[in-house]
Amino acid sequence: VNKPDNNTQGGGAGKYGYKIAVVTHGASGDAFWSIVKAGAEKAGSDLGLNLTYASDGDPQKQAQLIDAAVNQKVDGLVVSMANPGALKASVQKAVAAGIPVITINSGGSDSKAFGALSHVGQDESVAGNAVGTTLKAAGVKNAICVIHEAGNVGLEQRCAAAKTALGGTMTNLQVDNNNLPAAQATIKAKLQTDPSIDGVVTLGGQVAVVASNAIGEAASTAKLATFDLNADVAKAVQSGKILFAVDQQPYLQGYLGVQMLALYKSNLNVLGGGQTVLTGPTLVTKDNAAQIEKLAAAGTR
Amino acid sequence: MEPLLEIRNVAKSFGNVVSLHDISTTVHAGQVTCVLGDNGAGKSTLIKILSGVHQPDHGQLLIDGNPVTLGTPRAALDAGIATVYQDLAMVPLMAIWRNFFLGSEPTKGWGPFRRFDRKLAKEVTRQELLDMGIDIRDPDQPVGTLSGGERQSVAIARAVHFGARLLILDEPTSALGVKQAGVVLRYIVQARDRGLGVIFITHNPHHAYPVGDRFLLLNRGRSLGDFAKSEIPLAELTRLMAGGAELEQLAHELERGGGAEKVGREMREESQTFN
Amino acid sequence: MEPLLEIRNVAKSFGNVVSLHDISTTVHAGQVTCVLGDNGAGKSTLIKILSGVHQPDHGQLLIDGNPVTLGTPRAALDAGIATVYQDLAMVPLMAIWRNFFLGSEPTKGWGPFRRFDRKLAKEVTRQELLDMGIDIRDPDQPVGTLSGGERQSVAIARAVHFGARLLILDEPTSALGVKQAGVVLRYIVQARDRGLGVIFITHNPHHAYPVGDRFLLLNRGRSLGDFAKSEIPLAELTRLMAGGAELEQLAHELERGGGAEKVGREMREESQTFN
Amino acid sequence: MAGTVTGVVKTDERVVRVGLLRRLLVKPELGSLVGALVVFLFFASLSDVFRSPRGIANWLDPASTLGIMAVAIALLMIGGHFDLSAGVQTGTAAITTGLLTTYYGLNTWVALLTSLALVLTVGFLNGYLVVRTGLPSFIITLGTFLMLQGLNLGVTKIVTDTVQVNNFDQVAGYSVLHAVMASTITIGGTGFQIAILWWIVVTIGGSYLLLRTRFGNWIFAVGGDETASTNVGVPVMRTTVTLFMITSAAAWFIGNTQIVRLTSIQAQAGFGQELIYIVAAVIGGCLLTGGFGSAVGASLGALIFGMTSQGIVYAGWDADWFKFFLGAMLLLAVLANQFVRRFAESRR
Amino acid sequence: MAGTVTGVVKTDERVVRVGLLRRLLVKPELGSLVGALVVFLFFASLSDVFRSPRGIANWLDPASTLGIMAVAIALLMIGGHFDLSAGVQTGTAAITTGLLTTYYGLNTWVALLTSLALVLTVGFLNGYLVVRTGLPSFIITLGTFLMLQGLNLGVTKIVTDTVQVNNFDQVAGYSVLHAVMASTITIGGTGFQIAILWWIVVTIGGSYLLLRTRFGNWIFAVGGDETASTNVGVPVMRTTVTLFMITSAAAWFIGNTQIVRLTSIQAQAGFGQELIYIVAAVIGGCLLTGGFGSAVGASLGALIFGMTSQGIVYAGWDADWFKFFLGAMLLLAVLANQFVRRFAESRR
Ligand SMILES: Nc1ncnc2c1ncn2[C@@H]1O[C@H](COP(=O)(O)OP(=O)(O)OP(=O)(O)O)[C@@H](O)[C@H]1O
Ligand SMILES: Nc1ncnc2c1ncn2[C@@H]1O[C@H](COP(=O)(O)OP(=O)(O)OP(=O)(O)O)[C@@H](O)[C@H]1O
Ligand SMILES: [Mg+2]
Ligand SMILES: [Mg+2]
Repeated sequence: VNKPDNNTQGGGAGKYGYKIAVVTHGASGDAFWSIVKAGAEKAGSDLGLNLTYASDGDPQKQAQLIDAAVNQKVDGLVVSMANPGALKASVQKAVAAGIPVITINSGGSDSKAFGALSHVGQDESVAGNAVGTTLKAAGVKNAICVIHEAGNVGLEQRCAAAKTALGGTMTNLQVDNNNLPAAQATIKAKLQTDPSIDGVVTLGGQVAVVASNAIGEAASTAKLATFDLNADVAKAVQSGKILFAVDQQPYLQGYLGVQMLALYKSNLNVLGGGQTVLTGPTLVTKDNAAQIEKLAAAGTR
Repeated sequence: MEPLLEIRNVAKSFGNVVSLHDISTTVHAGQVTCVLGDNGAGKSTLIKILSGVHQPDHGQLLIDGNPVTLGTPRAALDAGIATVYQDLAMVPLMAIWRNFFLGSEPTKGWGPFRRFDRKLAKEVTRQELLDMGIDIRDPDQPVGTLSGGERQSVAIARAVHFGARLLILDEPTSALGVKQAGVVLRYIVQARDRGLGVIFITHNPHHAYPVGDRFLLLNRGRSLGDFAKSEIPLAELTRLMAGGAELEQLAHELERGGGAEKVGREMREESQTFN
Repeated sequence: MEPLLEIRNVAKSFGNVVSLHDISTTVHAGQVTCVLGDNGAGKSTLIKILSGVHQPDHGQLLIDGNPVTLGTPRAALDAGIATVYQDLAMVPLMAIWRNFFLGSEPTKGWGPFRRFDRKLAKEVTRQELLDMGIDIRDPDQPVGTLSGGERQSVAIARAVHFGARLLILDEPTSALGVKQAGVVLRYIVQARDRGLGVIFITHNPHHAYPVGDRFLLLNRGRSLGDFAKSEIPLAELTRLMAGGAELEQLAHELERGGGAEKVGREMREESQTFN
Repeated sequence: MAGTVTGVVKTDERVVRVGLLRRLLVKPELGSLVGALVVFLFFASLSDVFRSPRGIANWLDPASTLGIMAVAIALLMIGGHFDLSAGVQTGTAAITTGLLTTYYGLNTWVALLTSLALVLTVGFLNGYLVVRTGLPSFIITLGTFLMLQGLNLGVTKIVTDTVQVNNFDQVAGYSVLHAVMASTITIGGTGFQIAILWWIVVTIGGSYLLLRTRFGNWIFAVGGDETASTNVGVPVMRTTVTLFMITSAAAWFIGNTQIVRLTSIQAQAGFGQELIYIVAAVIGGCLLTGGFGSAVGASLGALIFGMTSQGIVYAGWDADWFKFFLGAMLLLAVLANQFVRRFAESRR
Repeated sequence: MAGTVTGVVKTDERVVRVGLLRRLLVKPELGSLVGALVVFLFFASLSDVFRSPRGIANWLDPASTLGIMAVAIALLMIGGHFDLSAGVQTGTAAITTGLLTTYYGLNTWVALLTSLALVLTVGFLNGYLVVRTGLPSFIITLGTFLMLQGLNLGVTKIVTDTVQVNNFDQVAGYSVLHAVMASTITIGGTGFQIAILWWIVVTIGGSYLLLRTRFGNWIFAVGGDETASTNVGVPVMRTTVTLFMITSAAAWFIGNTQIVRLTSIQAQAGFGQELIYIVAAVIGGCLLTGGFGSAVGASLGALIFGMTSQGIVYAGWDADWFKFFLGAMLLLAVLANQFVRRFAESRR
């Protein structure tokens, strides 16, 4: 177990050596954001950068983390903006201090206005839209959307977009991400009470697995689709328990964000000329799940 | 003369335990009423009713002849009744002077700047305790670190300071040394002479008799009688309290047992003055 | 004869408060040592050192002539020392019988099926309390709902039951009625006659003198003397404890003040037998 | 005059007769029993699936996991302490077992014993620090809670590069583990989780320990008055440390049940559950200040919680309001509980 | 023989002289003062930005918000109670103000007053229920915590269809609000948040209230021994309810500061912060059991927390281990605190 520790150390010998800070709103331990972090760190070690990653779901605290990075006079800043208004002042302070900023994942519409160079990824609603559309095509009319963290902006956006695209009924169900057996019982309870449910949308790989168990135990025929990947999801997609998974390629969001800063700092390049760089969504289905499973197990997909 | 306080047919049960049954007595201004009785007789229960801690199940309290309801200790205090509880009612972590004035803090200043007059409080506390013969080393010492008797003295000094019309003391002398006990008795007399009514609970007839004007005897929650001093001599009071015959028998028993004769004899000799 | 317990030059301070200074005395098997003194004299501190609650800062304890360290109350109990603490050491929410056997529960059964012998515990508790003249209504009653004196009786009954060699009682009679106090004295004598050493703390010379063999007098943390019974008559003991002259003066003062003459006179008359 | 000194007084005029019903009323678990009945009837009237066998099997499932932890926490709370790290310890135990087997190829049973030893050490440290420093357990276990949370995540990420441990179904002996910890028992056509059985065993065991053993007596004593307990020779340190270790052992069992059932475990498993354990114990009549409570009560508390959290789904209420209903239920339950207890005591 | 009965004994041979230093040592806040120094020196040695003016301004910012709440919670804890709903109440206050202005077009000042009235009502209910039922505040406020969490989410979603309230910078009077609650004060070229000023004011006010007023005396009394306080006539109900309402008022201030600064507020704002408030108060020397503590100590606790959470970033430690470091810091802080206190007391 030897992973290069590129957080605290300066970069690979003789490479760029820039000090880059990534500040996101993802909770530590969140599967999606751990892949973003992995991508950013890989870029850091590939390019020989001095990279720090910090995150806090509370917008005020995220803003304070950005301020701390600006104080440290980093050479570049990667920020996810789930709550653009809240970060506006801090991001603008960074820009004013001459620090190039790339926004990732969310906040694309405000990116330019705040003075960021570019935006990588897209709002959650794009992925949600993909899920809704695909489920609709599969004939789903009455679905539930399983929210595993109450009040999380990103999760709500995913459900809302999926609902719009689906057209039929979609109700939200709340479960506790940190007690998955209980989450399974809750999903099962929902399926038992309403046998007409023919679709289940989960918003994370871990919940997808228990949802597929719940569907089995409740003897329901509901089709299951999920956001985000992990090895178990890839396996379940192969075996047909999960219809498909939508992948926003979080690894790319982390990697490209950092890479673009390095390119800008060294060569004043801006990928896409400042246009939003899309990273997805891609669908993982029976066809491609087998190859992706290994990558997911390695924490890069 | 209208009695300061009259207790009429008061009764109190806790769940299935009958603590007090049909108790009546009176307390006159400038007089001391002693409540005497065995352990568990209901003495503390009675005074907790008088100080607003418990509500009686039956019966009435009258102050100056008017029926009153003492719903809270505050109400009792406002009616001029100050109590030294057997379990003392002190906050162990708080400084002595803060405990002394707790619930009746002197203030100075005005409006939003009205504040606790700490200097006055410390001074009064120190002085009142000195008057009792307790020289506290540091009024900022938490009450929890005082000895049992020192704590008792603080509680008494507080009640004496705040007792406006009626002073109630629940076994104030039991934890005290001889000297301090003497001081407490003097306080009782002084309070009486100032025209206060006093209710004094004790196990010691030698403490009760010199200062008491009335004697209420309780046994297992019931009244054994409510006597004026003129109606009952010290010997009779001692006998009633001590369960005279029983004590005789005890001394007798001790005498028979192994090496205990001498004690038995001594105890019997003492049984008249026995506390 | 080798003393059961010897205390040699023991001293103890709490922070900046010197509670005990250079105290020595002995307790022989089959004898009663009384510790007397004013409030705050350090009596409770001394017995807490003997029962393993506090460690002395200086000095030594010897049992049967061998120096011992009583690091915990358990160690003291194992050395056969049982104590009735002034603050009783009871758990208010627990039933009487559970408190009685707390820390020394009888068990039956074997291995993983070894369990608390509840029947035995309840029976013994009931019987021991009956022997003290306390007829508890329900051994399942939480100790917290007992009256002060009832609680005291439970603590004494427990110590007597478990005291193997040395029994220590810290003001056991102060909260008790006359009858119960008599019973406690009888217990002390019985324990003595069974060959136990007893340390008995009290403010009451009339309780101390009949049963005591040695008298240790403390004042403000220092020893005023350690007397055998033969060396000191009751009157002298009373005088030493009461601070004789002061009491005289008190009575005198009372006499001068307003209506307090009579009390003053009575108190002076009593001052010899005064408790 | 009172009776003679040594005479046996047969009846005591001060004691009013107490009926069986009234004696029942003062038990700490009564309030929660009533609460459980009310909650059951309430949801049963709203949804017939809720009261059907498969509905019952469904809500008994989360109740059982919670119940096992709640009994352990109840013992600890009666002993006067909290354990905020209990939830995260379930994760620590499962992650340790999972990593040791799936990533380091250790023998399954050795891995199980290792993870047990690890959480027992955590429990020991919790208890030892609490007793030695005299600091409140709330703050000590908050410290271990945060540290374990960090450890669970940090170690999982270092070893697996992801935030979860997978493939536990491929370890040797999985089928045995599954049979013991995660199989279902079919009664009348409905499958019930075996954890329900363990729950019943733990509840009975906890009650026995509390009420019938000397250790149980010490638990009440240490929680009721620590100084008094020390003074009469109760081994306070040993009792307290053992209680924390019992909690850790329960967390070990629950954590490993979870990894066996799901075949995977996430780094943040168990986080936030500690409050729910405490809630269950308190609904079940445990005093937060120690010295009072029961194992059966804690189990009933878990049952109420399980019924409520699933019942809301069966009743089809809006998920956004879930927490609101939960809070209202909790308040109602404890208020009713308290009301029954007060009533019972006044009638005693 | 002792001195005469009424004689003034000038010196007491039993009292060893106490130096000023030693007297300082017994203050509840001393341990946390030492802790704050140690934490500062530690991170200052790791990062020079941390000790630069802009670094200090940065970590004073989270410390100030936390500190204001910590002082209120410290008062409550000295009074013997918890408030688990305090964190969520900040969200409730901000969401109410935000929705009333941006969605219902209410006058900003009226909306502010309305949200104040709302959270004060919550505080009143918390206190009233705690005193009336005699249930532990932990469980009562856990109930309101859950209910408010549900309400915040449910109401926000109904009104906005999302989980946040935006555009607060477009309400009338925003600039005034911003100046009062969220502006920065430039000292020596570095901008300091105005909240730091408010924090200092609140700390001084809290200390004054506790130590110099009769209400402060009641707070200590109610937390130290409720029965004794009742018996000597302290208005226990009024004191307790007021303490809960003070906490609510602080939550109102902090919540509205947040919506003013961020111009938006999330439905889950404040959730989870309640534990941190308590941690800060405890690091600052408050006893969890009530009756002991100080406002200054709580502020120092907040300072330690703020320095630690930002210091970890300045030191460049891996975020995955953040919680681990935090837990270790907390444990070290309270252990050091306790050690100092013990030492001080033994020297007293
Ligand atoms: N809160 C209560 N709940 C239940 N029983 C109680 C309560 N308070 C008192 N009792 C019972 O009422 C009876 C009378 O108690 P009380 O304290 O009044 O006696 P007392 O005369 O003051 O005794 P002592 O001389 O020992 O102080 C006792 O048997 C006691 O157990
Ligand atoms: N834990 C402690 N911390 C600080 N001071 C203490 C402590 N315990 C006792 N003291 C002090 O030591 C002195 C002796 O106390 P102790 O309790 O031994 O007196 P005592 O002789 O038992 O008095 P009483 O007759 O009132 O019970 C007192 O002044 C008391 O304030
Ligand atoms: Mg009494
Ligand atoms: Mg003493």
